Amino acid sequence: MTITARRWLFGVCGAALFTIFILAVRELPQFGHYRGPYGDVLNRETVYERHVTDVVSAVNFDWRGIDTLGEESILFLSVVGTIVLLRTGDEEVQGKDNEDAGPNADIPLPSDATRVAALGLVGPLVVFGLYIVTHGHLSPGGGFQGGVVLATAPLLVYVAGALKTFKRIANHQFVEIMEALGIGGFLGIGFLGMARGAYLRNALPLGTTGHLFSGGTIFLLNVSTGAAVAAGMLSVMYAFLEHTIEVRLRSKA
Amino acid sequence: MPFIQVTILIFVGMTGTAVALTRNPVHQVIGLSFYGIILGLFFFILQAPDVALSQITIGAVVLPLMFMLALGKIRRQAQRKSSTDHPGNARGVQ
Amino acid sequence: MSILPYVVSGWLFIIGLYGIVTSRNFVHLVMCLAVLQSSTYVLLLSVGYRVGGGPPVFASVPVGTPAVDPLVQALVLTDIVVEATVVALLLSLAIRIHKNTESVEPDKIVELRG
Amino acid sequence: MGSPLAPLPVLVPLAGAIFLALVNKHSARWFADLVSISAVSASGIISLVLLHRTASVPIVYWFGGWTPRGGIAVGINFYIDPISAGLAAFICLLALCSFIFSLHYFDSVGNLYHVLMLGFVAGMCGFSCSGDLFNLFVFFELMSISAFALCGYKTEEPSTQQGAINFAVMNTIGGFLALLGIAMLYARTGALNLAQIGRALSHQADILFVTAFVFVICGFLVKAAVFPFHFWLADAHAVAPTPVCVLFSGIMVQLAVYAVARVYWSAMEGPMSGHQAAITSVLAIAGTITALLGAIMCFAQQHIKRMLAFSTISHTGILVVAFALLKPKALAGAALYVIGHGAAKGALFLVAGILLHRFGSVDESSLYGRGRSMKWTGAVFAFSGLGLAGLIPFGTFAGEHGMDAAAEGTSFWWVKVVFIIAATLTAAAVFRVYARVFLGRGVPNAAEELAKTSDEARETKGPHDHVPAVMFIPAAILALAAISSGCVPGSVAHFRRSASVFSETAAYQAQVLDGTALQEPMLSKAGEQPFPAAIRSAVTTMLAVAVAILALLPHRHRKLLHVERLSRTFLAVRNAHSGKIGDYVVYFSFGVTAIGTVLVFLICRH
Repeated sequence: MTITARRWLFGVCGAALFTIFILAVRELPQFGHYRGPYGDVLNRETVYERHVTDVVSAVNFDWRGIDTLGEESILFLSVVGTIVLLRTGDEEVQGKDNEDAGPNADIPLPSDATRVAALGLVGPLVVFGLYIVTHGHLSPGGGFQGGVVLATAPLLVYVAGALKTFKRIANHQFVEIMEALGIGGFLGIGFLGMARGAYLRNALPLGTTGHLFSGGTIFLLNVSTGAAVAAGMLSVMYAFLEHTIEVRLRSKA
Repeated sequence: MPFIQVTILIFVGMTGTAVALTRNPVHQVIGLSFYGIILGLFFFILQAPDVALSQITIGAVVLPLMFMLALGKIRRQAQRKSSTDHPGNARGVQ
Repeated sequence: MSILPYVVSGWLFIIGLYGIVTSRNFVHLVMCLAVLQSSTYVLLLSVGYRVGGGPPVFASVPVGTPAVDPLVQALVLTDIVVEATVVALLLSLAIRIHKNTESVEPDKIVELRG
Repeated sequence: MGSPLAPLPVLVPLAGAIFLALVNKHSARWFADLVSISAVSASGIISLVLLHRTASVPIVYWFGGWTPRGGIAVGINFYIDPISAGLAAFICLLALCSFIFSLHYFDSVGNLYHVLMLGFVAGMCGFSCSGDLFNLFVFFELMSISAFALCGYKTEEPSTQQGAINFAVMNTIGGFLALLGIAMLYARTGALNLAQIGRALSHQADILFVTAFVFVICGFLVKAAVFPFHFWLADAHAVAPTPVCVLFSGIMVQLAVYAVARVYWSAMEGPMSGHQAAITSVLAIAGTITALLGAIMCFAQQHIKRMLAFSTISHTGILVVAFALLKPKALAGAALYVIGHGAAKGALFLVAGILLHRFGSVDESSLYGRGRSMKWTGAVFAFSGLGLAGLIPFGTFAGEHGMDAAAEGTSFWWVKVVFIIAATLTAAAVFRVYARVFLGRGVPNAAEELAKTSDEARETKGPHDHVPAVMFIPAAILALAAISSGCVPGSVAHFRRSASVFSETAAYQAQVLDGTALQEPMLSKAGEQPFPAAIRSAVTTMLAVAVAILALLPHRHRKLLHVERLSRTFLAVRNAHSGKIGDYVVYFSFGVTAIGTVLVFLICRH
């Protein structure tokens, strides 16, 4: 099919599909009139049952914890998949790429101001990320959001031009182990619950509502998710950057 | 519906359309980042701070970054080809 | 007006599809897929919204205060992570394609047909 | 009613995957093989135990111990009945065979192949057990993600990435379409649990419900490769590593049909009960087109893996027709058919993998006569071809018989003709390949075919002068499984019982939400007449052989090619499989729109 034919055919189908969609959503409850009951039950029960104040975290890590385990596994497998797909073939390792130092050598190094600003932000970003991860059960945020923030901190090192340091951080075995331990921790904490009758059931004291160490397993699951997400995102980024870094390091040398 | 919700919704629709219709991937990445922020704002207005936070970190920072890295990588591959085998044959990125 | 969010969601889906249909660059295609996916966020969060409801966080307000649906928010969180992972995989495929064929144009690559 | 074993078929492979990733750099290859094989074996054994335990009452397992409160499900449940436990066990069997087959495959990338495969198995097991709509979506994405990466595994060939990207884009779009439908159902019912959705839906089907239904089933049918969503499948199967194809073709595609059936019987049955004719006609027609188109395209292929892929499309079309009949009897037949077909197709793919290992090609013409020395391998290939033809006593025979019997007496009696055509053509293609490659019959390569011949990159290292036992044995096991699934005494009755449990909507909802045990379903003891069916299966097989011989005759063969060339419609159909993702998405939107419009019109016009 030519692009024009596609445009026409899609124009007709898309318009019809959109019409059906509009006709259908007219029957939905009007915007702003959520009717429940699922969410309302959870809003009512969560603080009482689980001693945590952020219901969204409770949904993610307790009520519907298996969803999150599935999602963690998706992230984990996609990291593995990205590494598999971007792996360098044999012929590249053997120096065929040395020739391409030419076009890449002219990439300018960041200015001093950028370097100072970027490196100066690393510390606060790590602290901020850790805060978001550990307070996920109390206030908005949690393992995902904090994990992503943590993963961006090493990238600032890259932006600052400290390629070797970045490589040392991102390519470290520590990242891989943290990834596997993060998701493995989630899986393992779930097994703790089996002793009490069901997978992912809370097996720890609930603590006082509003305290940092409260909510039983939710806190631990949150932290392990944070570790898995941070390491996973960093690995993906590194998989995209690896080749470039090698080339730039070589051209600098 | 309050005015601000309507405005930002229409804005969401318009930016989304613009991202999908932009042909140049580099411009598109910038649009996507902007779109991520607008979506984050919309989620914030819908009383979803958790989602807004992750939308802004992932949708407005990580995703555009991944696209930039991929585009850069493709561009370098194209340069390499053109500089080593067939000069002027880089048709990777328009 | 009260179905506007739903309409926007449907529109994002259609326009994302349109972008994919007419795409001439795999990276562009993946970005359109990201737009298409955002339609699900908009729809999910909209159906869980409640006028006058606060965020589903009961740190400073007592339980029983009207709040929006926490469930759709959890679903969207999952959805966002799924998006990031799918994008990462598709981009690595696109990079590979370019490496092997020197092109990122979906219609230029005709290895499989018939 | 809960059983602590219930989540293990998912968790064990997942734990294996994580463990292997953790020790990746430090472990030898044999260790990864050992861990993978024991993980899928353990998961398979647990599934079999579950299958045994569910024989009387299905298992409902609530994660986190959150049982429903006043009819409102607050957590997520696994619902394990004989069909889902059986599917999980079958997934593990296929995965086991494919792990054994790949024992000396892929030396390059550490053990990441094993990690992806184990994750894939975990995703599929979860998909077959879940009782929650959003959780289904999560497991759908889990198996999709690992499948995309596995599909693009052979990174050095351009076609691989194209196949993988088509697969990934189409399935991702399908997944999000389903998610839109899920959001609509959630807005309507305030529930995500299938049983609770089923209860909350009013008994009237309005346009919102029908649209949500269409979105959800179309999303899943993309994975099931139903016309016009089927294009990605042939591309993906042609390029994926052969052991992965066993899982793709043998079970992943069929699982999507299973999910449609599960969602229908547990949640949609109430509102749809007055409109069954509409669903039956729409899906039966889509399935029929899929079955016929797949069969014709299958027969026209030279690339053996692509041929088997189109054959899978055809057989999945048959399964969709069986679902469309909306009868427990057809469902029982379909379940048996999934096992019989999956095992036979797995064996066929493994033989294709052996050919690739020996000769570095899976092209029918270039392999002409080269398989003469491999008598036993050829025998497995032909034997599995008999399974595709549905010869008695293969599992496919009993399955097809059940589906026929369900269609008997309805206005869809003609589907048996579709079944016969599809079985004949797909089996004939296999016999033709057998005769040319393993017997060296027919004409050697025609000149114009040679031009297309290209050698594939081998997937294996080491000597290629013999067939290793680890490659032959799994193929033989699967071929035997294909035949024995149909001859175990009492298996048909067992499948019929399971299918009637599966389709008891009210009992499902009561068991999940109220915890009340299921009543023993009533089985009508209809007198079965297998003899005409047996004769028919023999006739189908002979027809297939005849078509294959016809295709081998020299002048006929050329004439057939000539006919192909003349027939513009066929060429147009063939060219529609263009490998371009833009085209595929247009067909996809056309399909969703068509199914949606017709169903909305048929159901909501009153």
